[in-house]
Amino acid sequence: MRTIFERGAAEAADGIFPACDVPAKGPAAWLGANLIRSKLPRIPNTSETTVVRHYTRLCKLNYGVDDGIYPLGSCTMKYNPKVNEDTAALPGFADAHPGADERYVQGSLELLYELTRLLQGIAGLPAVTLQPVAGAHGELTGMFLFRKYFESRGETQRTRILLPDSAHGTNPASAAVAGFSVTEIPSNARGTVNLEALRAQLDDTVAGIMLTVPNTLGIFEENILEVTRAVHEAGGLCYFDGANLNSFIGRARPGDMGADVFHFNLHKTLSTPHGGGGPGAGAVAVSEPLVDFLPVPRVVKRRDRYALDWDCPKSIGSVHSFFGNVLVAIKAYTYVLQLGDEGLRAVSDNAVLNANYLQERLKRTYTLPYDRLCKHEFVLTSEGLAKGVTTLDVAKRLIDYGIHPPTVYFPLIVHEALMIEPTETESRETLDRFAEILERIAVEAREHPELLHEAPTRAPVRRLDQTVAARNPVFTFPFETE
Amino acid sequence: MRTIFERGAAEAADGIFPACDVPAKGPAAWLGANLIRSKLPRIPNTSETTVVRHYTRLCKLNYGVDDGIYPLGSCTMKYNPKVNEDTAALPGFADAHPGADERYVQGSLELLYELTRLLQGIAGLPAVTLQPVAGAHGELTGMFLFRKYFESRGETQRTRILLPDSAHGTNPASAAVAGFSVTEIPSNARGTVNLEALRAQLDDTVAGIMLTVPNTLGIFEENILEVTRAVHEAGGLCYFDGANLNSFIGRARPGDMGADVFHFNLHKTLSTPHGGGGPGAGAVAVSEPLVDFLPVPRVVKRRDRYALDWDCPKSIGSVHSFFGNVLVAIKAYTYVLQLGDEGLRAVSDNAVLNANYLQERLKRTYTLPYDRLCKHEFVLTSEGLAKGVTTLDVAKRLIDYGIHPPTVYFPLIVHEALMIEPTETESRETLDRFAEILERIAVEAREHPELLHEAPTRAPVRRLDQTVAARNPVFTFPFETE
Amino acid sequence: MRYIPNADADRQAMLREIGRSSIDELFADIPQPVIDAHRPLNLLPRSELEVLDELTRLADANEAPGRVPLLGGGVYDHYIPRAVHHLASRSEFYTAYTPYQPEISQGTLTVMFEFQTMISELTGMEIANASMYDGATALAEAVLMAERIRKHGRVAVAANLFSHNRRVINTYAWAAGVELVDVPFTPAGRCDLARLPEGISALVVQSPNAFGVIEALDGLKARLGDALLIVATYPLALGILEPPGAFGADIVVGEGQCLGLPMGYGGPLLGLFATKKEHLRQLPGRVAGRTVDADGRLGYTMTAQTREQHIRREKATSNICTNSAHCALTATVYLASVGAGGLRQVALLNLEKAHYLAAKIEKLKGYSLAFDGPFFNEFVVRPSGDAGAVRERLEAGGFLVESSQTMADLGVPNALRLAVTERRTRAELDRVVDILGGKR
Amino acid sequence: MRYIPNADADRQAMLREIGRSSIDELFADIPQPVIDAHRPLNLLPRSELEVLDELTRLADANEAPGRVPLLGGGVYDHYIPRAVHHLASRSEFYTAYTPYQPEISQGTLTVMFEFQTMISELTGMEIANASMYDGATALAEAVLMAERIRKHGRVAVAANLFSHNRRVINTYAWAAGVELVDVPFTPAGRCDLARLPEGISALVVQSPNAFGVIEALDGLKARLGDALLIVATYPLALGILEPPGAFGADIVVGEGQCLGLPMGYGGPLLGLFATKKEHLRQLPGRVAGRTVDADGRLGYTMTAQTREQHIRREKATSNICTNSAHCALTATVYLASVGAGGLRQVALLNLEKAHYLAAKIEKLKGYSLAFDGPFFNEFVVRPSGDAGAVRERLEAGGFLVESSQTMADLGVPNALRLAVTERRTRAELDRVVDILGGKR
Ligand SMILES: Cc1ncc(COP(=O)(O)O)c(C=O)c1O
Ligand SMILES: Cc1ncc(COP(=O)(O)O)c(C=O)c1O
Repeated sequence: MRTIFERGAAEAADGIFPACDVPAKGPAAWLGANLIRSKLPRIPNTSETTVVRHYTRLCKLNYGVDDGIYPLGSCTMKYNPKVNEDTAALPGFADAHPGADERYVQGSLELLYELTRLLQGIAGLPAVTLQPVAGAHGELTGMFLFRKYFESRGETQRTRILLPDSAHGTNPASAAVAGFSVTEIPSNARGTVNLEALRAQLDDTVAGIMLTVPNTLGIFEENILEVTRAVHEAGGLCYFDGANLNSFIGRARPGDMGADVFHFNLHKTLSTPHGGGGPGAGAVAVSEPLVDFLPVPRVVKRRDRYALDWDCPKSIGSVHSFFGNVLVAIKAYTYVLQLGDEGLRAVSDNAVLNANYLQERLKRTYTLPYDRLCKHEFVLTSEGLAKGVTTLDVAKRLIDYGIHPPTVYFPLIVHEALMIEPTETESRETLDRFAEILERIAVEAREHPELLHEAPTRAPVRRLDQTVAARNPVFTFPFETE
Repeated sequence: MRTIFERGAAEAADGIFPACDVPAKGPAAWLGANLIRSKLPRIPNTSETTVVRHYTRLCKLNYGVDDGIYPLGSCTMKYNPKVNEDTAALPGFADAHPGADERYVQGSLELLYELTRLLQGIAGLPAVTLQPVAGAHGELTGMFLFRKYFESRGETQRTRILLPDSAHGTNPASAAVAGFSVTEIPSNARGTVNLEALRAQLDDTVAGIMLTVPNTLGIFEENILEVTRAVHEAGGLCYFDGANLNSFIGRARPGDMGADVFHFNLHKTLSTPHGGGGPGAGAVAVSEPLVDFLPVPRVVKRRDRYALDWDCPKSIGSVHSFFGNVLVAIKAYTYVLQLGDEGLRAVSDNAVLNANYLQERLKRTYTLPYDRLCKHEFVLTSEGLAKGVTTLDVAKRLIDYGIHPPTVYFPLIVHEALMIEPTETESRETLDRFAEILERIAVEAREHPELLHEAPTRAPVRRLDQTVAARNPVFTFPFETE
Repeated sequence: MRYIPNADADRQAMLREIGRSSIDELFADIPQPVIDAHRPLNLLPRSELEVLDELTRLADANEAPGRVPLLGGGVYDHYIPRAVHHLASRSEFYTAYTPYQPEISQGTLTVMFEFQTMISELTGMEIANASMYDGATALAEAVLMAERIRKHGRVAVAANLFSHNRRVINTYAWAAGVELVDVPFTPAGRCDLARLPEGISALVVQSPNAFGVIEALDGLKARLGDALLIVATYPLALGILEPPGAFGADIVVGEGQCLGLPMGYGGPLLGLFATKKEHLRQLPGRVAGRTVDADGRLGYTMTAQTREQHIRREKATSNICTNSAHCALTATVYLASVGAGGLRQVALLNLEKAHYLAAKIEKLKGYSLAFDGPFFNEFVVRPSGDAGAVRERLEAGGFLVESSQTMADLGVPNALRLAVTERRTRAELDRVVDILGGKR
Repeated sequence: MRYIPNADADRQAMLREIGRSSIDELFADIPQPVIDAHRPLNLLPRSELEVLDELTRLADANEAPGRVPLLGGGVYDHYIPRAVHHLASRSEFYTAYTPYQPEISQGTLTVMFEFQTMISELTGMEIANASMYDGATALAEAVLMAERIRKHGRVAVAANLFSHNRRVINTYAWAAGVELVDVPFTPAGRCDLARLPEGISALVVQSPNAFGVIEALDGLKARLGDALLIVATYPLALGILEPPGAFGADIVVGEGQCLGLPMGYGGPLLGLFATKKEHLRQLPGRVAGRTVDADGRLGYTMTAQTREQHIRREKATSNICTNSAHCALTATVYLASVGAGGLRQVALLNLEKAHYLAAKIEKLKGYSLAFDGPFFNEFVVRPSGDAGAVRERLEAGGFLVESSQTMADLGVPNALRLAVTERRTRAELDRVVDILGGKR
């Protein structure tokens, strides 16, 4: 893959910015010579033709949701409606400066306020902050809230966070960044929280638990009410990782399950695009006892005007420069307004139907370690498929069929995991085709395993060597001359 | 290539349009049953996911200027600046209705007026109409103007149009549609108009001549002043096909060469995109004697206001529903404003330099029938390259190298023609690579002609059978059931 | 100039390579007097930022888009689903040219084939071409085509066509020496079929016509003898209306702007052209056909090119080359997005809302409808007072209304044509009624 | 719902296939009391047309974009070349996720690699990651990283950071138990290097700082002992300013909004994070590295993942997962579009225009600059009268100016910070001067 540094470094590239219309003195006159850059950054000057062709070519080496099913478990790669992109790009929103006086940004504030209210309704919780900009950022905000809550109660000895062993890696990491230590709770044979093991840990050093509902196996925690009750009774708080909200939105609310903090991934459940890894938005909803600790500022309505409330003395402070990823919030709002109650419920209906339909079919070919009703996703294993064939092989072979592989090797409690989340935006026809290909690959695994080992052969590159990347790290372009 | 008719015909597709907010009576109540459609058109109802994926996939089967050099002779496939797309899409322009009162569309009118003035300056002619929407439409408008002019002078016997044998097919066709007959003038050995042959035809049945300057061999008509003088002296008019303006813009003007009518292809010279075959814009400039005959309405300035002048009693009438392809005109205006005089001249400088550079190199490998200074393009022949190898083979083999072929089999006066127009927006590096590949193909033609005969093998489809298409015409999707 | 990649050093090297000492030398073949006569525009180059600012100023100087249009007459304020714009603006579509090399143009060609199919389905015809410039030139080409087929030298034209349609066919027919004969309209606003002339190559009607009235096509074809029936139509209306093809029309043309194109102050537009298979050889413009590749796989290519000017030169069916390909692509994506169901829905919305407004206006004192024929989404209002003053009042209220001159040109004095699309809300329509009724 | 392709018939067939009789059955594992407690939002579904209208209403309710901003403080009104938007909005880029499968993500990965290179070049550092959420969280992560490396429990922070930067590091440091020690500023507006505390893991400075003043970084690193030097910077200014890396900075962070992102009412933003190779193991966030494929061809992949939470869980260098990938892509395309030459040009325009305005204001009676240190494109004005009233006057004149509270919060009462970018014209700046001078 040729980089931009290998293209027309000496091309004519002027014409974007105007000539200076004020008398210019030059930088040295204003700043003195020693603040001035002695060496230009090695960023090539390229014509617009070259730039456009370069990035047009690069994008075609990618696979996105617009190219086909993207069944990455835990990531909810649903279709991203085009109207979202357009509402967020309206100049009224896109060109608003965060330092503008409230009276000049009433539209943005109204939208943030109304979205907050809708998210409260979806979560069944009394307050929401839009400041966190990703799921993990929401988790971290939640952990800050836990800390502040216990600080306010003088219970600073509560330093432990309990975590099911199926949890996503960001959960323990977020707890740790917020200064907590982590205790793992093993899953039981049904793939859910081992209640005994949980109870055994519950003492007054426990700040709380972080749960993913449904969990990363795609299984609903049937004992959710028992779990949250037990934690609450032990004086702890319950954090719900909302990555999997797509499976019950419009049907059930975390607030009714005992959640104290719940984070939304707007870039999953509410259809905003993933952008190749971001930006997202990780709104956080909280229960009554935590409301006062939410990040500052909060968006409020005062009579007919919308405003920013900076006067939150108990707040944890800020977790973002301004008010979160506002343009992402606009996309989510656009989506929710279109769906309405009916549409929200249709989302979870179809997400769960699609997953169960695929699970039912694929478990005939692949092993399904936890064979039960799933929610929006399910986890297969490639173990036992054929000797010497790994999940990585299966994934790479899918690429040869023009399909994006599922999440692999996660959750950690399933060996050789294939974590499949179709989402509601895939048609039955697409699901059938996907299943058919996975079935064909299972046959190939036995009859022509080399096809899997060698895969991909039809992608822009063959299988990439991770070891070379790690052993001989090259993170920046190696310019030839100084 | 699967069509949309083979995708999810029964998908849920609602949600674009609102429910009816007025009391609805139903169509039969308003219209009576016999005006109502008895059978729905077979246009499938598809989800947005399906539609987006379908057309995203289809577009990737295309090759555009953004993908690489597109050296289609006579078509000036230059890079299309992105800012053009954005100015034309400004809601102020895009959402203006052509029936709005002039006072509500002053911006569009000002732009059309100012573009008209710039085009007059480029052409060196006193008036311009923006009504024609393509080159051939400009030709037709020009032929209408010829007819009206002679009608106004009572010279209705002037029914013949003279045309060099190198002319583009639209020239004779336009003359014919406007009711003229066509007389071909052979080219001389230098590839230009045979002056003797021309003079022999000049009598009072001649309405005029249509010339392409430089001509379709990419050769400037050195005797242009003699040619136009001779025609004028015989009482005829001179039409200039401006498809090749890119080769002299900013350096010379058709008005100074004796043109009476000159058409611009805004979608060539002035960088507006070709859109897969349109829309274009074919502004027409005219000499003083023809001004009064221009299409109605004309855009005029009256004191500080811009207006449409409908009072043109001598006009040929209208050639378009409204005022031409206004949004295309906006793109061209955006381009010209950026270039200025300096940029316009740089366009022809570099277009001609690029063409001569390539010609010089490629004539060592391919035969150059007219070996002389070229302008923006030149014509090679594949004759003599290798036995049994045609220009079509060379073209298809270029596709295997990821490059769009040149224009082939035109102009008709060169056998097995390869008509190459690089344009100024290609870099020397790109030209070198293009030449190198053509050279490699010449070697292959001798050593492995099957590679050419079999080509393309790396395109989305193999070579398509034109005979099957013609013999067994299928122009609409063959639906299976009624 | 960042649109010209070569730097000075490149240019010098290239000149050396071709043995020239300056760029000027490359222009030695242009006669010196021509070079000497050249005058610059006195236009300084401007940066992208400045030009965007200037164009934004001009766009802002258009007040029309801030107002509520009741304008129609061939171009309408329809809603364009956002996905249409996203897909049509994929650069692989818009930076390609005519698919002369089908193997790397299957995107464009497949869409052309889909478009032809959809237009055939919509109009009820057997074949459609890949587009014409606009509805008016499509109509003019239809007249010329009918004349080529029947050669009577005369074509009858309903007097209730949009003025712009009539202007354009006037020009084309004049040059081609075809006589056009007017057919007047009835009090219902419909073409008066009792007054058809004899010895014509074709009859041209428009439905819905310039008054918004839907023509009575039933049985018309049978009354025409050997003359062809040419119908200009409004494709969005065909979401609910019986298509001209069902009534035996020979050529159906139309303005496709309503299928996903912005109004754009009237251009680019999209000319639709559909006919019967028997007339294929006379069809103007491009068509894509299905074929197979060397491996026998289905694919698409331009075909029937023996009609076109590249091969037949002055004998071609038309001189059209560049057409409205990208507009056709947009229309295809629009139709695929809304589907037959959505098209029906939007057509119904237009119908119901227009009739809601018309019924309310009819009940107002001092207003009547000029015609009582069935209409789709536009209709003509005749005030008892001065139409110009009524228009002024509506414009003062933030609406856009056509000048009464438009109707006067068609012989209907002191009348205003109002168009109502799915974008108009009940509140807006009620405001129209209030203004007309003299409230506020 | 057209975002859900399956029709009722499909759903029924699928239910049969899995042996369920209703969708409800699929939710049997959710406890009944939870289901019973559910309440709808009372939100009716709305069509795309209606929602677009509603969002347009909200966007129009924002008056800010119609005004001329003199606002800065980390987010600026810079010009975005139009090609940047076109390329960044290619759906292959924005509808993809994190490149977990590198073989079909070479687009995203090559861009990440280019981004890392460009940020390293700009900041003068050896390595950069693939982005953080925003400049403020990048800075907070820098503090945590320095503390992980040096473990002194204390970090010194210049008192002239943007308030939002300070607010965010306060939160992170509080939770991590890191003590933050203020370093005051001099009358020049610069961090007072004479008053550095001892025993710190790092010193955090921002340059240009909250007053727009460029810090004196020369020789600073040498005075810090084992403490790391963390610099928060303004990447666009580095088009002309000597980069922090040249002064030995250990970690350089910054807000990348200036590199082609809209202001967007403050988000999404782009956190930049660059450091020395020796600190790679402590670097938070993702990085792309170069490697080869099975055929030995160059390619890119995410690497050094042993630092990340997927593998190290609670021992990871950070919890960040989703970052600002698409903003980083936009910045990469921006930088490729303008090139080093264009970046220098735009930085110079900012510098010259800001100094033009500052010099004019300084000459006005009743106004002075609050600081005399060198500045880039923003500066602090101290009126002799009431700053609030001055702001009101500017806003009445169509400008947007920050509240004087912003400066007051930093200990500079009755002062206004003004930012000037390449988008401000001389005419606009002259109008500012006129308004301040009391003309009109
Ligand atoms: C279960 C779960 N939790 C948390 C996260 C982290 O969310 P984000 O990537 O938005 O920070 C993810 C995303 O991958 C996830 O799947
Ligand atoms: C020399 C010449 N004349 C006329 C035309 C016709 O122009 P258009 O396709 O815009 O109608 C062309 C375009 O192909 C051409 O190359």
